Amino acid sequence: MRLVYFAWVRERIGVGEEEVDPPAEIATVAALVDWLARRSAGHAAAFADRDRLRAAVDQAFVPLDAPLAGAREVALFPPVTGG
Amino acid sequence: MRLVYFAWVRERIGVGEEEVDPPAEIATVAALVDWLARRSAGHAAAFADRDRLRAAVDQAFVPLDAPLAGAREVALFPPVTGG
Amino acid sequence: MIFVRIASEPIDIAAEHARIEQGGAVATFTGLVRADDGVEELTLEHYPGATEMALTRLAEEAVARWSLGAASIVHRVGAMRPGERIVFVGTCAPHRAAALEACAFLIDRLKTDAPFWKRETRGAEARWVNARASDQRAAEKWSR
Amino acid sequence: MIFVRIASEPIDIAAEHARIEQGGAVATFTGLVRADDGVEELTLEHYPGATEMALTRLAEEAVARWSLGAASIVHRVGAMRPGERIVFVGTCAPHRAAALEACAFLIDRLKTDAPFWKRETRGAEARWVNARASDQRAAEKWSR
Repeated sequence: MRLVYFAWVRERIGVGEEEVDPPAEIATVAALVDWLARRSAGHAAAFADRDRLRAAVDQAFVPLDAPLAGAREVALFPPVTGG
Repeated sequence: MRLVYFAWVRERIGVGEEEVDPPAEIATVAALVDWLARRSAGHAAAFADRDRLRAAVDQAFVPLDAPLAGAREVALFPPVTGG
Repeated sequence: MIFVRIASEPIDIAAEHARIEQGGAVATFTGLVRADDGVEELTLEHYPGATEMALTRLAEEAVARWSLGAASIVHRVGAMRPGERIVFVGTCAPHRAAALEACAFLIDRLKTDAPFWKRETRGAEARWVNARASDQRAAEKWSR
Repeated sequence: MIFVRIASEPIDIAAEHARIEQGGAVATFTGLVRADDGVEELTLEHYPGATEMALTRLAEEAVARWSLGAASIVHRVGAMRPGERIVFVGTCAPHRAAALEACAFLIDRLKTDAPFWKRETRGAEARWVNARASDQRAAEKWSR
């Protein structure tokens, strides 16, 4: 599974993307975030405030409790601020 | 008093402007229009449908029953269609 | 800042837009001569002097009501072809809601408050365009 | 017709406007880097691929909902200076109400639906801009 990070999530983690292979019991975006938070202090800092975390699965915005079901690309980022 | 005409009011009368000297008892735009309608067949045709006639006194839109009181320029025209 | 102009040449969008870019948000409206109803030429007549006064008053009202940084109204007169720009309205404000609302206000009110008259030519036939009740209603919705 | 583009060069208003002039009414919104709050540089990051998809979906929704002749969204990315154009939204419809409403819809929904992030630099300090609750409310008012 490909992970992509943006804005301060990317900065705290220190990379813009990484490949991971989460265990089969990780079934939702939120569970994936819990699992990722244990990878490094940077990941933990990036994911500390879940209220300010947003996600996309295969490039479509989803809520954090969305299922991962077969996702190839998961993006994690702050609330968007374009326009 | 200077009169100015626009669009089909101008076309029916045949001139874009004229100078007139209405009698003192002509006190409103509507009375002026009645008086003007007797000047020619063109004036009568231009002013036949009062519902489709609009006016400005000294370059500001007014209703037809507005007073003439000292007006130097009266404009008569159809409802506007700009934009 | 207020820009009001009666133009007998084509409207230059880039120049008009740049003029009002004071920072924040810019909204514009441009009316085009319709190309889909057989009109070959559109002629705009206006009331010189009164037109500029009416447009200036409208722009001033918009600037005051929405605290605009800039408001611009440019209106073509004379003969135009399908696709040409008849009118440009532009507003600039710190935030987008003010710019967008003021822009809609200006074009809605211009339709009923400024002395312009349109004449359409189709082949040998020319006719003056009738005012529309829907324009009157659109303008009235801005009354406080 | 739908035009969606991520731009790393300045937005050319004349070119973008001409592209959507299909007849009738054109409405545009342009967002500028604010020049009045000490920001020296604004950097826009985005999610390549997902951005184009989100903007295309928004434009398609607007075209369907307001029967537009054209809708365009151009968004800058990378580093910008105060006064530069961040985003251009343009709509074209036979009548003005549709063009104006659809334009407001597009910029309101773009603020919450497209993956862009702004970072402001003031002197040595850089900070990511926080999302605003007012933008969320503005976007939600377009839900049917």
